[in-house]
Amino acid sequence: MLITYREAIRQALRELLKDPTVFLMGEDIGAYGGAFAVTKGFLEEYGPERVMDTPISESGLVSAAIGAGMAGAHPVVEVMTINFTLLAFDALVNHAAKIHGMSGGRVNVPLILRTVTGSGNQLGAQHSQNIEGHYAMVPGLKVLAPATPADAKGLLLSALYEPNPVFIAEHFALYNTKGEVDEERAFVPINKASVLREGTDITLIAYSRMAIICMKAAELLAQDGISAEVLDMRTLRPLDLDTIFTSIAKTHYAVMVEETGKGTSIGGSLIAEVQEQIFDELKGPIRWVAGLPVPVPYNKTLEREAIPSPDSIARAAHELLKA
Amino acid sequence: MLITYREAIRQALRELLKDPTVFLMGEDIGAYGGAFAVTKGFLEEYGPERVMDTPISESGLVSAAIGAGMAGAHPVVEVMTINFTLLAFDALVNHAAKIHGMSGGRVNVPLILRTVTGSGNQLGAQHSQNIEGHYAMVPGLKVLAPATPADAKGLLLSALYEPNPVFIAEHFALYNTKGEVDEERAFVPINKASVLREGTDITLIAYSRMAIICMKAAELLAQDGISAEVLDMRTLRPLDLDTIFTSIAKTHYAVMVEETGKGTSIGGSLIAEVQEQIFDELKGPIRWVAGLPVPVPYNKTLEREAIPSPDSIARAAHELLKA
Amino acid sequence: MDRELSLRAYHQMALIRLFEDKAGEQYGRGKIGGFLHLYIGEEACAVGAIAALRHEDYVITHYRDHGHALAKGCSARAVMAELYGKRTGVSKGLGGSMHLFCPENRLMGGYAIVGGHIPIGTGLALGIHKLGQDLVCVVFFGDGAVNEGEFHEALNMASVWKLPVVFFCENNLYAMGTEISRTSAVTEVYRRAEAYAIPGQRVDGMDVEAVYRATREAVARARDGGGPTLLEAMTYRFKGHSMADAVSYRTRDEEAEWRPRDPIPLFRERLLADGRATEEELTAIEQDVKAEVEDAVHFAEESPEPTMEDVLSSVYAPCRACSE
Amino acid sequence: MDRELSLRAYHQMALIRLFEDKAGEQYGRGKIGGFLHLYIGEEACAVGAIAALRHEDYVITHYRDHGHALAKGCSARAVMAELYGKRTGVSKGLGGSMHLFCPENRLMGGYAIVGGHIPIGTGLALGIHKLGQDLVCVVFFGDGAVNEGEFHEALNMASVWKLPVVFFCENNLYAMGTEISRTSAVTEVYRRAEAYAIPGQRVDGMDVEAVYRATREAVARARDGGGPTLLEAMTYRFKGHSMADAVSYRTRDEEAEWRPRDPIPLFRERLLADGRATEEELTAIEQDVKAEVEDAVHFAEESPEPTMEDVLSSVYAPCRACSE
Ligand SMILES: Cc1ncc(C[n+]2csc(CCOP(=O)(O)OP(=O)(O)O)c2C)c(N)n1
Ligand SMILES: Cc1ncc(C[n+]2csc(CCOP(=O)(O)OP(=O)(O)O)c2C)c(N)n1
Ligand SMILES: [Mg+2]
Ligand SMILES: [Mg+2]
Repeated sequence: MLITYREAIRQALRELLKDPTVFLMGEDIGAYGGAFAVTKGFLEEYGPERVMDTPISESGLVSAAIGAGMAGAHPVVEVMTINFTLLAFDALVNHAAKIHGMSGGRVNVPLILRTVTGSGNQLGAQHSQNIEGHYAMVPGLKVLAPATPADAKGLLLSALYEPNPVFIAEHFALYNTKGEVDEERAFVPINKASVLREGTDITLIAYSRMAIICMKAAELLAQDGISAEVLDMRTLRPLDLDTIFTSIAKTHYAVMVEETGKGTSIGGSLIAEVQEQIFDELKGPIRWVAGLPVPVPYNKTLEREAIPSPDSIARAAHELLKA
Repeated sequence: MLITYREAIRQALRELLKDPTVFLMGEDIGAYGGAFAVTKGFLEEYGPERVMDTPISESGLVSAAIGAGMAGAHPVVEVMTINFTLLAFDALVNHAAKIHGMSGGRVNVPLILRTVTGSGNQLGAQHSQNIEGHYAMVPGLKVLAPATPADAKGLLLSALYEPNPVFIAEHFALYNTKGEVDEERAFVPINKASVLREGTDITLIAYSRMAIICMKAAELLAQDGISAEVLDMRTLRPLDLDTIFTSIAKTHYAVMVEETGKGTSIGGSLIAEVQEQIFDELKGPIRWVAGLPVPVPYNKTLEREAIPSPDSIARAAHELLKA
Repeated sequence: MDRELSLRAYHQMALIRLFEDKAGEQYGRGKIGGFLHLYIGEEACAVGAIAALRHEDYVITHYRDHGHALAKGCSARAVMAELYGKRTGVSKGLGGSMHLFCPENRLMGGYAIVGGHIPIGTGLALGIHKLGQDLVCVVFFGDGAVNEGEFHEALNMASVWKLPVVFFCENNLYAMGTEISRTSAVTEVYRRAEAYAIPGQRVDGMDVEAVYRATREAVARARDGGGPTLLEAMTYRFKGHSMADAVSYRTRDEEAEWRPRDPIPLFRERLLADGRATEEELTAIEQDVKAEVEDAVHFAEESPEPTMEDVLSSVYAPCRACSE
Repeated sequence: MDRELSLRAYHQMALIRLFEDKAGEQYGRGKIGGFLHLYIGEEACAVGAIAALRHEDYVITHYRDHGHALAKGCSARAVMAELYGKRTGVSKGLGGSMHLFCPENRLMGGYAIVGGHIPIGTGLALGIHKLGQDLVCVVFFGDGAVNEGEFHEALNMASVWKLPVVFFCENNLYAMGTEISRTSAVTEVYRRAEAYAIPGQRVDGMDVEAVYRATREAVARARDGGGPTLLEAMTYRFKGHSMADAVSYRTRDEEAEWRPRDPIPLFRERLLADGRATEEELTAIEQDVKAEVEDAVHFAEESPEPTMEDVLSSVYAPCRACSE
């Protein structure tokens, strides 16, 4: 079945809602249908008890979901965009992530939080961030960032079976992209990277939209006779380093690609771990291609230039292989 | 003059308060004298207009300081501990850090925020974090983390001349440590790492308390005939990579040491940048010695074991040099 | 309002209305990107409130900020150029529609995090207080922002410290698609003032003079050391939340009820009725405004783009405590 | 309170008092680390409020949580062992004094971020509501927490959704060294309820029966679908904020005024006066409690430490959606 990323998420949410303890909550997910129309029509179909509009109180509503989860319900929260999760940072980092640990493992927080990441829509600095990296730093959280409709559906389905808080960053620029998705329940494990394309000369590592951009870079490289393997991390915490090690043991060269600025997502630690653990496999440094370290500008041209493109990724790969 | 880290900060604050636009604000900095007694006696001396107790409203008080700075005053905020800055995460990341950029450079936010980082006092998971790393990710902020009394004073003095928001993480375990501090105004630039100890065989890179722990590790290594150079990054954003490059060009081996878990501070990106830029200087991987990725446990023994020690650092250095 | 002020207010309301129509049009043509939150229907709020201020007084507002910027004296040129993302824009084309900054007019920004700027407004007032200035700050925000914790913290601090700030809630009954009654336990926003021991007042946000009077009183109290006020102006946005909004969550009947309350014709009629202005004068203003908006569009079209150097150099103000 | 409940309440208050004295003593000996926030003087709050609950009802609280844990039925052994950081502690020695968790007694934790747990309490009530349970949640917090945005958001949501939750403010007049009047625009915390259209009530927090009655009423309303209540119990902590606090910010006179209001002797006298208990019965309780606390210390001393494996394995609950 060829469906959009948005439709894939809608299908997963419908599956989730078969569990009577599941309910959706978030700002404007009901009457408005969701800022990105993911829950359009759900209010009419499931009613206001299963699809709850909330006040604009990010800290409060995420905390309320934490509590509801602790009480045995299964909240699926939509935070309208990832930018607003910063208001719930304490709720997520000091509470959701730590309750299991500081209760000595006695209390679970089965919370699913969906939100929307990304830049590229001329929304200005406060609305154009990829903050999933901040959450990927936090022990106690699981952080997912699907790039394809199949993963968007499969990871969300799996999240229901997670007894831990799961933070899912959907990329707004992917909602209308299409992909093949199994009609049956098609779970995707939440601890495995995926190999989007096999190759032998160099490994391109990314997640979310940049995984798709890396696929385009791989095509460019193929035109130059370079065979690139593309890894989509898809789960940012825990990081599946083994898949990376296996790939680099084959290619010996790697480029890490991120939409956001250096140091603001998983790229740095991923590179640090890889060089520490398989230094001898590396025939050159791991290249790091990332967004510019700036508040994202409104101006269209500059906003586009502030993030990696297939060209800039391919260029980095060429430089690395030539050096 | 041999004084404590606490006294060094008190001296700097007194210097700052000579500027009539400067005022201190924070929870319990007045009548209570500050949770770590840094501002003890200041209320009596400077009065409630210069030393303002605030409600327990971290988001609000940091935002208020942002506004006061925009209006031309110069607030010096104390957030009681770094754990509570998570409530002000939006204020710092979405506002303080971005206002200059998104105003096209037309509005400045000259804010100084002092707070207290660290684990090791059996305060449990919500009070034992080194979150400066989260802030060091954010373009638009400057992030300082002094390890010595001289730097604690000198960096704070310099912060007054910064037209940008400055986040200063003081380590609670250092307040009573002593060091030599120049009686005169002794500014420390806020973009330079410091070489705490020169050496030729291996570079130990750290900041804040771990820089002091690395000095102890260097002593242990010296007993085994290994000459370790110790770098104290002290400014986490911007990172002074040049000082690292110079050191590694000499030693060819490096260990990055952090109190907090991997991926939760500057270590990952620092390593990633170094291996990318001076790969050929490295005779082995950069080792990464960090705290465990866990909510910090209350139990005393386990809490201590969860962070690097002089022994574990020396051991990593030995392994690296032997490999 | 006296004659002069009235004509100025009429000019500003007409300018904002036409500016917004034009901006919507240019958005449709792809000349303007991002989100565009039009202020059509709410003009009396910004214009009435800001008319009660001195030039040096501060204003800080949310993302629906074109009206506040124009009322505070930013040129239509510089605001339009910002929407176009041009270097001549108020924020050099780096901020966009939601982030208009005119420090020379003491407009300290439009902000896109609901509620986040409210305590910053308290902070501007704190700065005024610390510097011993004779100034006031007005903070604009919507009915949806009232449920954010920042609102609560900001009002409490302002009250405890008796700061010169006026909290101005533009209650247009909806936060995106959510009616206030579905998310607020107390829908009369002005009543929230009691929880902070400050005066609260509701005012007709479609009547520019009523807004002016209420704000003038609150501003005078603030300037005299009487502390903050919470004003609630009842208004209505005639358009959707942003250009993307199909407005399916409210009835056409409700919209039709509000239409006759359009603040601009109401004020026009009043000015003619009580002889404060003649038909000719108002028509002349309308012509001027038309020219002003055309000129703004032309200016924006012709202006240069910012450069990546502009972006990189505006992350930080130049360091004065760095070595080398 | 009937006789049985009264004796139980007296037992709990006496237990908490002695437990706290002992904990303070063991802290002085270095047996207990971290922060230790004693509840001495405030016993009537936890005991009176929790007496109004069923076993299955939820309690969530702040870091000053020993009293709530004991009143909710956690054993003195497991609480003392937690303070000792032992594996037999309520949180396996990983939480410590500020983070007591007893899910089997529906004590859903003590939290050390002021205000942060208040909306979590709203959430427990949301969970109750979603699961259609006949339960209630009581959230305890201090007067200082009221100025956090979380308080505001939590009360608004609870009111809008009419959730079965009781917000219980232990107003001991100080937040660390800060008197409430210096940081709160409205110092009568119960009056904040008006801003959320819910009932608010002030009660004598030194009178365990008064607390019981007020809470019982609020709990009944909540259980009947009547929504949340804000209770404010006026109390006083006889000790410092934590063991580190020299209490230099309040007068000895003020302390002396509160001393005669100690809830335990007051309740003791009343029980004797109205014949609900005899001197012998109360002395027996006091002896029992002494033994209970001695036993708890012994248990804690003898218990094993947790291991690093305990720490590592409790970061995440076991994944049921992971491969391999
Ligand atoms: C913290 C935060 N949450 C959510 C949003 C998304 N959002 C943008 S505007 C808006 C509605 C705000 O309504 P209101 O305050 O009434 O202002 P209005 O648009 O009606 O002028 C929402 C939910 C946001 N920008 N920031
Ligand atoms: C978010 C946050 N800010 C500050 C602190 C530090 N702190 C701990 S307790 C406390 C005072 C709280 O007072 P109150 O709520 O009245 O409770 P009490 O201690 O009087 O029982 C403060 C400021 C904290 N733990 N969390
Ligand atoms: Mg509105
Ligand atoms: Mg208190």
